Amino acid sequence: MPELDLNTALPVLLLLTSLVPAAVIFLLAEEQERPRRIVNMAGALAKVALTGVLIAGVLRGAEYEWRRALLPGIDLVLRVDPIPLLFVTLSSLLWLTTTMYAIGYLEQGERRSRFFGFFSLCVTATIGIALAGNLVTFLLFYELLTIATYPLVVHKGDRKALIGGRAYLLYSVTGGAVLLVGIAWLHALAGPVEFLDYVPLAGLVDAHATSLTWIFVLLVAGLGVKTAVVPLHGWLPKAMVAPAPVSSLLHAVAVVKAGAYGIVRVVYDLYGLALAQELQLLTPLLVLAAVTIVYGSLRALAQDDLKRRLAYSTVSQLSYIVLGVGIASLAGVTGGLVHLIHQGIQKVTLFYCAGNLSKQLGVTRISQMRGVGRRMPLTMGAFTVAALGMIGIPPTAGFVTKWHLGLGGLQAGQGWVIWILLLSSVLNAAYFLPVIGRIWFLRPEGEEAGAPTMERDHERDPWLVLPAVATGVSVLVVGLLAGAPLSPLNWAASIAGEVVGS
Amino acid sequence: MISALHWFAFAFLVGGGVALFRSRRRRHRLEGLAALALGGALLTLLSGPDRATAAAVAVLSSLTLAGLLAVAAAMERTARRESASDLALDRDPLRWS
Amino acid sequence: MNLVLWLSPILVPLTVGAVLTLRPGRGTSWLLAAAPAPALLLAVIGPVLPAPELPWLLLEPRLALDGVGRVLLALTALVWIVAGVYARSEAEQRGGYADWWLLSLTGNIGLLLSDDILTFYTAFVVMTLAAYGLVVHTRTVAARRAGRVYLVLGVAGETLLLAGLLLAATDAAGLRMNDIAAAVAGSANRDVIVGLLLAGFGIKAGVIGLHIWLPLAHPAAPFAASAVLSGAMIKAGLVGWLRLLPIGEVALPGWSQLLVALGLATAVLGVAIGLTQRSPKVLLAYSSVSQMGFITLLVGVALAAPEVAPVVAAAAAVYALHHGIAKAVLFLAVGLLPRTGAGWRRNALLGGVVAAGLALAGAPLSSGAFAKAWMKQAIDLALPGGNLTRLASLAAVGTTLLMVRLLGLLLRTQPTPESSTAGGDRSRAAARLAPWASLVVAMFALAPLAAPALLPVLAPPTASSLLREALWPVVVGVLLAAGAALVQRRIGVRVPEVWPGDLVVLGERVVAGTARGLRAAAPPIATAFSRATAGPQAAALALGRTDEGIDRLEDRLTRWRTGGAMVALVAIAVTAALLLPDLTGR
Amino acid sequence: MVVILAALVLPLLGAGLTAVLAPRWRAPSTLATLALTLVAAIALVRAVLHDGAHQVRLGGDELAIGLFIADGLSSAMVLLSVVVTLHVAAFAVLQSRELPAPRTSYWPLALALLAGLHGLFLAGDLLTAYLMLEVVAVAGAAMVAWAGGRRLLAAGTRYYYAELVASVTFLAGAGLVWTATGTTVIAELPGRLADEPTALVGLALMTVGLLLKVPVVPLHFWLPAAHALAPTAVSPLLSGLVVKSAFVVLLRLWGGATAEVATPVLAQLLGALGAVAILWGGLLALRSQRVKQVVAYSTVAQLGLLLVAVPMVLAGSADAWKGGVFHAIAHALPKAAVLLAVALLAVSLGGDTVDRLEGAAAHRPLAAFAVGLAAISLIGLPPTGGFVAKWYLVVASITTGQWWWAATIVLGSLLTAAYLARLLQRCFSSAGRNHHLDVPASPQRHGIDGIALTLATSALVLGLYPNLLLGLLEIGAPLATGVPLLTDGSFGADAPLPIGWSTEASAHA
Repeated sequence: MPELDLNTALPVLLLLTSLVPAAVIFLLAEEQERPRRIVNMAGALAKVALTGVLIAGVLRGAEYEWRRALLPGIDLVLRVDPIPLLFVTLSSLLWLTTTMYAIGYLEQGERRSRFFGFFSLCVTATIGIALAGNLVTFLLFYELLTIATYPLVVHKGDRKALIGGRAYLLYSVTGGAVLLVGIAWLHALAGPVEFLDYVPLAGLVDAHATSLTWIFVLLVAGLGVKTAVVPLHGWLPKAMVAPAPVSSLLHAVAVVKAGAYGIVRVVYDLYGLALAQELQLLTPLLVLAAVTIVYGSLRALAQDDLKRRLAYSTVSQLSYIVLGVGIASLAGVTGGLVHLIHQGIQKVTLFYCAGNLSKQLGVTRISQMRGVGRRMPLTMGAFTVAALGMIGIPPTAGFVTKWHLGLGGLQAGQGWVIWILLLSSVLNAAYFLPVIGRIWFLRPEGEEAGAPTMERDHERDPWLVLPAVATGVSVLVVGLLAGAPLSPLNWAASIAGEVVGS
Repeated sequence: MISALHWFAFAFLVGGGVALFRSRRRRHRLEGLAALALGGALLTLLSGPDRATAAAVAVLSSLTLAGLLAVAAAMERTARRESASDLALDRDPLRWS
Repeated sequence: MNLVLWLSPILVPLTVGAVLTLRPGRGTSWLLAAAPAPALLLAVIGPVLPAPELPWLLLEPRLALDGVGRVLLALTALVWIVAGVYARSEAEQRGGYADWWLLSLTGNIGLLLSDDILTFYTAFVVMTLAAYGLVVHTRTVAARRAGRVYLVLGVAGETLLLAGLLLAATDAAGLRMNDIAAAVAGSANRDVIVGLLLAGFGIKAGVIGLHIWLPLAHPAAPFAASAVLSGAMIKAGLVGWLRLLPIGEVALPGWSQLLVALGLATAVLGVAIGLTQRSPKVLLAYSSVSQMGFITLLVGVALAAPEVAPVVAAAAAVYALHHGIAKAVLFLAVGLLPRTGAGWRRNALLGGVVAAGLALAGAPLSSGAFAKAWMKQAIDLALPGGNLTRLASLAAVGTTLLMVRLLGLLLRTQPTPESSTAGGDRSRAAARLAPWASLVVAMFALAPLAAPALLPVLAPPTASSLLREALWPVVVGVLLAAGAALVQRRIGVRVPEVWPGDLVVLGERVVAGTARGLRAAAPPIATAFSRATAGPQAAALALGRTDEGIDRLEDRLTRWRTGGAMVALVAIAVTAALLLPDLTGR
Repeated sequence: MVVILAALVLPLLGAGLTAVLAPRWRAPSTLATLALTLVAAIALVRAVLHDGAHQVRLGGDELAIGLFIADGLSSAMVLLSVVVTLHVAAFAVLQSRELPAPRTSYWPLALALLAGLHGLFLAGDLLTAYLMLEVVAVAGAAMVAWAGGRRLLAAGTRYYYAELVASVTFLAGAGLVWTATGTTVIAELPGRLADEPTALVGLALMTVGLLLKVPVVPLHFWLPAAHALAPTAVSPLLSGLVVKSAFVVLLRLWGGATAEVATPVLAQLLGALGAVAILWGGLLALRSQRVKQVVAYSTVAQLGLLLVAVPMVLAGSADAWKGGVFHAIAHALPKAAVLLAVALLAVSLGGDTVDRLEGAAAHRPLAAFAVGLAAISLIGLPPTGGFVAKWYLVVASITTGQWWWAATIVLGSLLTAAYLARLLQRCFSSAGRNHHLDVPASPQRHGIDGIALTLATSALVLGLYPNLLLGLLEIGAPLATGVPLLTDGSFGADAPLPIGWSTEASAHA
């Protein structure tokens, strides 16, 4: 084994900060609540710390890569490129808040050792996906993610959870299989290909243009399942039966992000923007994203169950990232990349609040949300900020994305994109504003006008309220301080510069 | 190369197979099995091996044939001893109602 | 120091908002009125210190204040301060009200100060959305309906605006206002952008057709909120037009004619529908619509003659100033009247109403006269034809009629008996009149004195324009009103009341229809769509659950006899596969 | 050379000894034999790794019987079968606490079966292969038939007769080939088969015999009953190992030089039969109500996947050969694990129907976890061995231009996921019928579950470190290095095989 200097050790260490807790937690008995909580939090904090070290290192120009032979000719590679770093930072931060939230949420739940074991495995897979240096490693962790999230989706074990779980498993396995065929075909054609090394593919373009296109179609279809692109989104609303921490994990941090991130990596780091344009792959991607955006919003309009509405809104919002990928201009790429983070923090906030609502007040349907603003002001405040972010109201993070995607679309000559964006934000307004109106401006049933405001007893547990408020505030701060040097926007802009430049 | 004997052995083979699959009675099945095995052995012997190999094959095949038939007979007899009727092989035992 | 000067107008209201949410109640609600003070201070001293650079915030916001900006900032600050005093009762009644009030204030001030489109757009949207909280404060059914209409149009306006800004920003060098205006002038899809900006700000300014939310929102909102809404907020439309439309850069004859026509139509129709109203607040709402018609007209004129644009813009600003204050006075008076008992306080209020009415009608020596004089001056400079000014003064006659009708309606309201206003309340009632009175004084003083100081480009109005030209529309209006009153008493014809918001009713029906259609259509589309893309899971299930066919087939397949037949079949198939090519010659 | 003999003789001797011993001593003597055989198998693998493929002729030069070749494929399969049999035997010893102890005849028959398997993997000529096929047939059928009950007897008899028909067809084919080509050594066949109709007929008959033993779908009538009804300690051997032996011989037959005789029609026919097996097996697994029946049909489907590799091997793809063999190995471990774990779950949940599995994870987490882990490998999700096999098969299907096999494999893994999800879903469910069983406060930790778990994790280890096995399979693989398939005909006793098999030992990296 090569001596473990920091440059090779760090990526593996990053993985271990969630793999080790997973193993330990599996062995912990159910009633050992305190040790489990410590292990969980230690893992999460260690990961955030390591990410910090990673960022500092990358800024200093250090290279981090770990490589091990998997199959003859194919290596298991973990490498920290610019885009992976962006995604790792998002995952580690959101995992910290989601772990806190899960601990609070599953206070007296049963089978928690099993839950947190798979929970940590799930994040290991996400970090693996982020750092994967080539497609085979990516696929390995992509499928590990499916395996790790299935028990989380069916955690409750009731009938609905199982049906949701089965739908999720079948969609994901098919997606994985299609992705496998795509990767195998690429391997058969171009031999082992690593991200960010465009030479092998560029060489093939004249002889194998059609097969490269079909490989792209297979890759995007495989990844599209997890990105919940329209024809393949069926599982997402069904997977809403999972408990709130899982839905937030599923929707904002890990699963859907893996899909969208995969597409970003395939287009930018595997094919390269120039090749993708040459093969005219981007316009169909744009159309696909546009259709998903509008369809997701339309279906969200008709849902009364809060989490199903959020699920459909995720379907729509994720395609903003795909839209950004489809737009080949600087602003478009920036918009797509930065939305990877913005959608994460916004959607995770919404799910924390939805979880708090269902746990503290037993409210799961929008029709029941009359006047909850007074009873849970902090949580509902965060919910409102995040919802405004989804609509893209300045000064939230969502607006920054909408602005850049619109600008990018126009710069790339795809003018019709801004009408899709605007139609989507109107639709978002149509299904989020009434909810906000219901929260703040309607009186709860049974409370006649002018009664003294209900006492705020419903927000005692800091483990639940703190994550929601933290991410809610971050939506506002990221939007307001978008100009700051280390803000997600500038980070994405610098990456976009390289991508569009190459 | 392919002499009349070959065809004769082949006929034995096919006949034995048909008997084994078609008949309901234990005796017919065993006879079919014997014919089948005999046909196979004959075909091997007819392949004109040198004398030493021929002898070895003859000894070995007669031994195996005897062994196989004995086991088959034992199985059929156990079934008969248990319920005085031949084994009904037709329906898949998994689907016996 | 410049940070304090420039940022305090925005940050102070926000901090007050925070304070009021943490400790609401009587003790702190006076802060509501104090919040706009820094803005007023900045308007008065002007941009003495350079605007601060804030690279970290949002996307490098820039702040600036030109002459027009200062006038409108002064107007906004003044109106918000006075209205703030009267908003204390609502703030104490419901916790959230103060937050919405202060957020709208921040937005209003922010959009006046901002010099780049992103900050402007942020402030514009924050103001629009926060104002919803004011409109639906009373939580009655009417208020919620008004709120819904207001929000739908607000979101629509904001979306159109964003589209326009995006289209302009792509060709613009930077995000500053003048870069954008220059870009719009030169851009390929100029007409689309101008159309979007006109519509986007038109909703806020209440151009006819897009005005339907105004007559609904004003009666629903508490009177202090209506004062602010009419006095300050709808002026945002003017600011947007002046800053973003290529007024100084290029002449757009087509758009100019359209805007002038729309302006006039709004002015006339506003008055016409206003006359039929029975509730004073709805009448005032329609009066605002009609007055904003004049401002739209001025912007149209500015589009026609770029070289004279600064003068026309200044005239529009002064007109906005005059209308803002007068309308605030009227709304507050209408609000205070039912609360004050008989006696000198009631007469003072009625006196103020008469004064404001005269000002709006443009009576000589009033702020209205000055504003209309400068307006006529600007119109003559831009479009010498002269008939436009005559039409404008005709509309002034309409306004006088409207004011007389208002006075009639107010006289009929019975004073509330003394007893109902409890002792303690009476002392506070007295305190209430003072700020209103100061606003009346400002109405007289501000337009004639402050405007020329802040906007040197305006030439002092000629004496005749102040006296003779200003007098005849008032006299004619009064005579007409008297005649109409006589006729109405003799014949007793009752003019039918046009439901407030006129077009809104059919608008609502259309929107409700589409919403119902969409919701009804959604499930079948969804089921059809999901059935078509049932995806592997359903297929697997369907396969799994076809009827017993599969089991029967398997049952037959695993029979002993079929087994034998299958062996033979496969034997033949494999042999044939192997030998066939041989037989037919490889 | 000694090592090959050891691998063959030890289990045979053990079987004989155990048969003679009193019932009490049979289990320990079996375990001892298995331990010794394991050592021999490891030595065999090291020998092959060290100095490449080598062979031994029991019957000297003139006899056409008794040629045993130890190359990568055979040594790997030998090691696999010893490992699996050892685990199953250990399970059989421990099972008496919860399940009825296996019959006393089980132990010698298991060792005999192992001996037959070793002989079959190592067989270099057709007649030896036939003999070994018979030994496996007799041992396997006996274990099923005499396990008790008329239903099992019928299943055993059908299994026995089917195996006999297959073996005799194979023998007839061998005879014909022998007549036409004058040799029975598989390695010498290439080059002599061209334009020899009798040889081709012989080859066809042998193939049919093997297809019946694999089995392929229309000929699978004997498998479900035999595997589903067989006792707990027997079915893993049948589903894991016996079915693979026929496939290995098929690969030996068609994988090597005879490929040039194979017609495209035959290749596609075999592939099509495999594809039908995948679909049909998957479908029936979806519909079966009893868990062991689901697993039996799952075997049928997974074997279909093996057959899908044949047309690609015939098209000369080394990846297909590696993928096929890897799948054979990577399927045996999890399949055995599932069968053992399911038996344990059936005991603690009181019934072996699929619905009975409700809430299995709560009652017996280790066994449920083993089922889960094994399912992952059977579906072929990374990081398990199943994935590596699927990877090679898909790459092969693309490089050989027969992309439709890739589609079949994708469909196959989807169907596998579907019917295994049925089981997993119930394991994780908390509702369901089993509430009458009080969920133990802290579920008891059964030692015996560990056996199933180690088998399942070994599939995972195979996925993480596949290079070891792939390196081993390279040695002696006919298509490994794409060496031209022609042979130079000369070979001597003990001489390292110069024939088309890879000549130099690819030193293990």
